[in-house]
Amino acid sequence: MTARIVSLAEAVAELVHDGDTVALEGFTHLIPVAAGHEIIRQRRRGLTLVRMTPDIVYDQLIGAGCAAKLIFSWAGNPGVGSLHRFRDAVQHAWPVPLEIEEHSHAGMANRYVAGASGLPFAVMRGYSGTDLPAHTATVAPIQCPFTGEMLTAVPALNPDVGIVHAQRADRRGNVQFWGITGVHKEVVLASARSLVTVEEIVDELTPMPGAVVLPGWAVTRVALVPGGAHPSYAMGFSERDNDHYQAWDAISRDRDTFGQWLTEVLG
Amino acid sequence: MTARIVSLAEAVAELVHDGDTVALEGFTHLIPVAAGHEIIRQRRRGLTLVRMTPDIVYDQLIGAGCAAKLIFSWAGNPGVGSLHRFRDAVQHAWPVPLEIEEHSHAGMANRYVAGASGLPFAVMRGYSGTDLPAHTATVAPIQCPFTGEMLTAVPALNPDVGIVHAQRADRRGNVQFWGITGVHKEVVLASARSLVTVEEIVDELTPMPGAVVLPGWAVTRVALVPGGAHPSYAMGFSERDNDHYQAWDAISRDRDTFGQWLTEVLG
Amino acid sequence: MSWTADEMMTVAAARALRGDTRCFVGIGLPSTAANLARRTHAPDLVLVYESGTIGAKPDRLPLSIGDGVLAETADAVVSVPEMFNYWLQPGRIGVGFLGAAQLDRYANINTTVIGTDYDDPRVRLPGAGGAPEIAASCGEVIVVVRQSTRTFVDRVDFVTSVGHGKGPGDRERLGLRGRGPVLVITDLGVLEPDPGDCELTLTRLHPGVTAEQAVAATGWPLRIAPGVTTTEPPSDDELTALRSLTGAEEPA
Amino acid sequence: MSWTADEMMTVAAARALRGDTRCFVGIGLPSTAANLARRTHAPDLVLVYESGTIGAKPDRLPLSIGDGVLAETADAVVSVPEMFNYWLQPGRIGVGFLGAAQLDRYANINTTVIGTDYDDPRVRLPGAGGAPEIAASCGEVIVVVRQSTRTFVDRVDFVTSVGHGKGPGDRERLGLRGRGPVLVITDLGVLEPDPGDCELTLTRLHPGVTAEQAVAATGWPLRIAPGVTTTEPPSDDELTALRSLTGAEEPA
Repeated sequence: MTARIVSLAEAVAELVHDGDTVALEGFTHLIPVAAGHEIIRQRRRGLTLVRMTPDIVYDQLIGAGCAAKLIFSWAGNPGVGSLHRFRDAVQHAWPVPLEIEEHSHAGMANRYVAGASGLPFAVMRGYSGTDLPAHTATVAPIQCPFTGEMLTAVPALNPDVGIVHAQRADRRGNVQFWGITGVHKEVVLASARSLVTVEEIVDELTPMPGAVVLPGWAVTRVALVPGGAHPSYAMGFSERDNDHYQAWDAISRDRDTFGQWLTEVLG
Repeated sequence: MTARIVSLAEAVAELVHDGDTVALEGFTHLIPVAAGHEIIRQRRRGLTLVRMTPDIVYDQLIGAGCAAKLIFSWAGNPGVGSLHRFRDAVQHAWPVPLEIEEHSHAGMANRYVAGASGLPFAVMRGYSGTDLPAHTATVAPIQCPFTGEMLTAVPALNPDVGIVHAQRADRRGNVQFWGITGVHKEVVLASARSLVTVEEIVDELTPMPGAVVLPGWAVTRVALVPGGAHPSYAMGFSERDNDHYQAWDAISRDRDTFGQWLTEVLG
Repeated sequence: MSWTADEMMTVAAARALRGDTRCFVGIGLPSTAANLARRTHAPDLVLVYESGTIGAKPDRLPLSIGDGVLAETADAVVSVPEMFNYWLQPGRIGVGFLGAAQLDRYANINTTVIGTDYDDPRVRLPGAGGAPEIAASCGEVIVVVRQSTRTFVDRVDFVTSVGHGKGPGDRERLGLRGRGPVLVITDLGVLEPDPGDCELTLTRLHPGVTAEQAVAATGWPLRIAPGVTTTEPPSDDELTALRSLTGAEEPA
Repeated sequence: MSWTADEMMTVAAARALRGDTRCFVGIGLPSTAANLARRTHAPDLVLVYESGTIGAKPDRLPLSIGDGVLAETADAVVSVPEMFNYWLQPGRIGVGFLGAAQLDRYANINTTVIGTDYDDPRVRLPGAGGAPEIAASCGEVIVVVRQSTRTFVDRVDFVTSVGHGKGPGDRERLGLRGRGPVLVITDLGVLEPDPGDCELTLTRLHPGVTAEQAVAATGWPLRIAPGVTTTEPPSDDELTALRSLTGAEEPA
């Protein structure tokens, strides 16, 4: 059972392949940033990146040229401003062209729910009257068979790999996380393979208020990566590094300063 | 705000009217049995009763003649056997005829989810090849607009009144429950009006592992009813009274012994 | 040690659970068998109850699927909608255990009504519960049921849960993604669907039971597999573990 | 005490939140305004953030909608799918606060792209986030945005979130169940949809601002309500509370 627990480098090498659809999730909290950097270091290419809120970890992956496509609902540096590498890719195809598939948060959340539920689509109220459906093939009208009412369908998201950060795992690979849990459970269950990076590995998971537990058999690999969410945070272990988010604005604004950052990450 | 907290008799008098659709939920755990007895005492008639697992509390309501219709997925005395008052109503229309609308657990759960979500229906994999759809108007085929795959739709359940038992509430009517949470959240959110009976009312809710909190503004009325789930149980407060479930078999088997039980409840 | 036919049935069912399978457990015999397996040869067996408890490790047999001991000992407790939508429906559960009031030669199951008029039934049974979707979505299904002509019928009065429908290819046509019933374990022996036409065939007899007895307890002309074998009798260890679970004494 | 135009805007937005309303709060100005309201006249205001925190009571302004202080102080923390499906979609949230990169006379909002070619945008903005469904499903919507001809445009380049569509009846036709934008609060004044034809009309000017300034900052011929009033200036209490939240000093 403990074969489930490997190093981050091994996990990324094993699970993430060129051309894969990869979702790194975490709604502000518990973002698997270290796993994103490892994907950059292993120089993956042609990825379809999926994420509700592509924040700076996706700005980095996009700037590093790992992504061919982005499926998302809000691409910004939360509380700071724009994602400059994302904008440069969309507006100027730098360093490579970036195809986009754009949804609302409600749409993305429901796409993950459908994926986790083994359904091909989800039904919601949304998109009606907006210009999104005209630019997104993955939105369709659907009629209620009982009332005749028209609603909106969105197709399931089933990434090849889903990656999240969590507070801890036990030695059997059972994973526990608490605080803002976002779409953590859904992305792990919707993905063909999954990786959870954790702050600590313990003998036994102590029950915690608000905690979600994913049984080890529902997770492909666990890697011990203390601080692996930085500059995002892990409630109970760290605080969100808001200064770092603000500093990213200057680093990412310019291709050269970003290039220096990238050189350092690639080591 | 504290006007939300009333006596059980007041709550039932205010919320439950003849002819209403009423759901008393609790998946084995936290069943609002005392509220059911209060409905019997207040002699409500013509109710459409909704419940995934009509166990002895619904056997009692049906035997007392409160129900005109039952919407359900499994009507038995869990771990014991049949519900004799339910069978007598279906097989012999005693004491009054009982219309039934029958689903599977997955169907009922999804109907509550749709109701809680403000959607007219839910999509699932289910019922395919069974004889249920031929006898239930509330099952329909639906096609995925993206893959063409055929799935099953079930309409939302939105009871007039949803009633559950919970461990505790605070003085503002915020409700907290833990252990097996069943469809508690869904039935409260799906219903036009809701009542939660609780073991205790406290100044402040202490966070608990596995606990769900429903904000007071999402609950219509709270009533303090210690032991209000008996012979079901409230984790942390009581154990399931398995002997009582077994004793019910003999009481309910015969119309006369049931009549004696009913006389005692009516007082 | 001597043993009863029900004990043999439970032990045979427990043995059918292997390794670290996830098993969707109903109450009664399936729960006894699954807990016995966990106590004997399959300590890593993951018990999943429809009440929302995943990985429950009860130290005594629960009377209901929602007893407190299940939630207290579970790895995770989820809501009932989540159990059906996130865990059962996508096929995450390897084995589903089902009982039956009636069962036909294709292992279709009735737990709804006895009598052919649904609106005026001879006997009203509890109904579907989780069974239709367990039968549809688990990797495979094991049916545990006492064998008699009342139960093993030529045609079920109501299809509550689909076994193999009317034969080969029916499950695929209906969009059912699990393999369906692979074993029917009774107090007399074990039946398995024929690999060719899916008809239930007697492949094993419990010790002391004859093929004639099994045929006599079946409401259709029961096929006997050419190489029908005899079930290994319950070991002393199995019986001891079973009786410590159920609190039963050795039969007189 | 003196104050800035942004402070006036925030105070005006805070005042628009009444009693024990539930308010769906985005980050930035809406969060500042909602927290200010909770500290002043509306202590029972329930703050709901799309990160899943219901009833958050932050003691400092969060930088993001997912800061730890929101989860630590919330009455309940739910998953993001639950937030959108169980809480926002059914209309349980009274007021939604939205910003805008572009806004038209019917309060339709663009936060997606500047430039009319979506595939080759002049400026790529963050996109929709929770806004389309907030605009659709909250009981009513308040837009808070600085007023300029760059933002207040004759026609938005992209409809990210529907205000009043192309005029009366459009929301009903589209199946949007909330009432839509009822107030647009800017650094210059307040606009409200005309009860007849839904066109945004200037109904209030902040102290020291002229109608001409508001007209000049609007990219369509701005209607002025006949009885246009002047906003009550921020009180010392309001400014003190606001600055203790933002850490700002009194402007020089």
